[in-house]
Amino acid sequence: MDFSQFNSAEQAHMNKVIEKKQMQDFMRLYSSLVERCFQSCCNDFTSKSLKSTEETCVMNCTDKFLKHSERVGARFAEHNAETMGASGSQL
Amino acid sequence: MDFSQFNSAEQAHMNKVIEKKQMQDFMRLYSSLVERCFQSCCNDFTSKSLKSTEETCVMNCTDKFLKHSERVGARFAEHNAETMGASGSQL
Amino acid sequence: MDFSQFNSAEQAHMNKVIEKKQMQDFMRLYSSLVERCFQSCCNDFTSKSLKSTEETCVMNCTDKFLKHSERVGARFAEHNAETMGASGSQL
Amino acid sequence: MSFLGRGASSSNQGGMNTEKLEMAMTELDMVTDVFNRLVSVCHSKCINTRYAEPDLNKGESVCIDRCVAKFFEVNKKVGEKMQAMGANATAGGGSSFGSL
Amino acid sequence: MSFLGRGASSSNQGGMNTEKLEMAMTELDMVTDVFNRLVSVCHSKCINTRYAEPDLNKGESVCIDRCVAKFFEVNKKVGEKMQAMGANATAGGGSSFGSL
Amino acid sequence: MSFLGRGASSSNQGGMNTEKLEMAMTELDMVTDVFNRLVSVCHSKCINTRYAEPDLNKGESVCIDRCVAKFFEVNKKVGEKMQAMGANATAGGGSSFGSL
Repeated sequence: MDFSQFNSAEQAHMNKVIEKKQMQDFMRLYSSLVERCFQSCCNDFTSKSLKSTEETCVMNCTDKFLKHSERVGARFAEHNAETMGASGSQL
Repeated sequence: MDFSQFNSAEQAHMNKVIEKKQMQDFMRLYSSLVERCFQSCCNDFTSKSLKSTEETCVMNCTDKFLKHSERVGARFAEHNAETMGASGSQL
Repeated sequence: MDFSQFNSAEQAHMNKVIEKKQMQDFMRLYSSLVERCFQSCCNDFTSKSLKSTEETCVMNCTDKFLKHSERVGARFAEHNAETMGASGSQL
Repeated sequence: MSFLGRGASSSNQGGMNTEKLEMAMTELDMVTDVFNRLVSVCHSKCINTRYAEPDLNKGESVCIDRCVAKFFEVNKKVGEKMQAMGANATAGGGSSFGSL
Repeated sequence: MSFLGRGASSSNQGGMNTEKLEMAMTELDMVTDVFNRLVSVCHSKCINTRYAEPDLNKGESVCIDRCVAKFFEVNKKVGEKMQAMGANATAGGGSSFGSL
Repeated sequence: MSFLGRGASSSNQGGMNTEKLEMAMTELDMVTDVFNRLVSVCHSKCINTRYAEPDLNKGESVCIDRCVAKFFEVNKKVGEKMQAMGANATAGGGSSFGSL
């Protein structure tokens, strides 16, 4: 998005709002990741503690999801840069 | 919903809020439609460009979803009208 | 969450906000419950009225979901109490 | 979130009864939420996702009509059930479930 | 919700053009929403959920790149389609679909 | 969205520290979000969706208890992992993952 037409009060305010939003997005990412990896990795409820195979699965799931997310982000940014040309900053 | 008890300042404000909300809802509809049709129609990732069968599927999916949504909306409005009787405006 | 450091104006405001949020959460629970039980119980669309087997299923689904939700809530609260120790109130 | 920072005298600003407006907005949000769920669930019940043609066929159209009717019946039953269970005590005594 | 209680002169407060800021926030929300859907749908298309190893393998990596490219193509097609159908009349004449 | 239009001196209005309230609300939203996901995921793991009876049977009840315990263990592991990866740099240095 292009914030270059904003005055400094607007930019400062916008930055605060974006920071807040990033915090919320991070929290959302975190809980969705827990849900996703739990859903994929935990299927045995004969005991209440994580089995080592489940734990390994959860660790790999977390790792892989973050790498996946990063790669999607990189392609997404490239696409935005291409689409919008050289004008202004993109998300 | 019945807005008839609102004064004019309230109605004007309400209209602005509703307009804004409709914009957001439309955006949400749009991105959910892209996700839905992509999910249903694209299953071949041996190439990065849309195949013609995929494109046809996406076009039909879009068309059909909007017609579906319209029909549900019509039934929904009828139901609301019946339930609430003749009093006031419904969504 | 620990609200003990809030002054009385803050606590009063917080209570109002929480009350509002509970209302919204309840509405969200209600509509998600309708969706969930409809999805699980209704699969015959040769007629527009609920069959008695579907109705029984919907009633059991509602009952069971609320009991499930309550039990999860009880375990959740216990966990929070353990994690946070004796300090302050938890959700 | 949106209620923070409005100050104590928030119930009447600029000649508007904000409590009433907020209630109307909450109702609007709720109706939108129900509608979106209805669209989604009836799509999953009635629409063939092979997408061979752009129009709703006869079977799909009839299915949609019945799906909506049935959904409202379920909505009513669930609302009555929750009222009977007193579960709606939480909602501040709202009594309009089942009528949507 | 967030627009209630701001009073009538809400379009200029504290030297800020709030309308412009709100529009920017709406755009930010929309981009975030699209990104989250993209992450989720490409995960379901490309990632093996047995999670035998922590790294993306070659096949998954290539699949992700193609998935994103294809998603944007679908995004463009759907946008054009909706514009052609006039469905975006609702959106207050926005004309930027397909470009995201 | 809700932070627009509050003006620059938003951090103290009507004798309230709004920053602190906002933080509390964000925490409340997060806890609610986690709880809803927990309810949903344990329902999918433990509850038979034939709905032959209205009560939780013994097996379902035990499953729920274990499901919640396991979910919190996963929550902790994921939090530690993300902290180790420095992924939480984005979150402004929050260090409370895993404790929820």
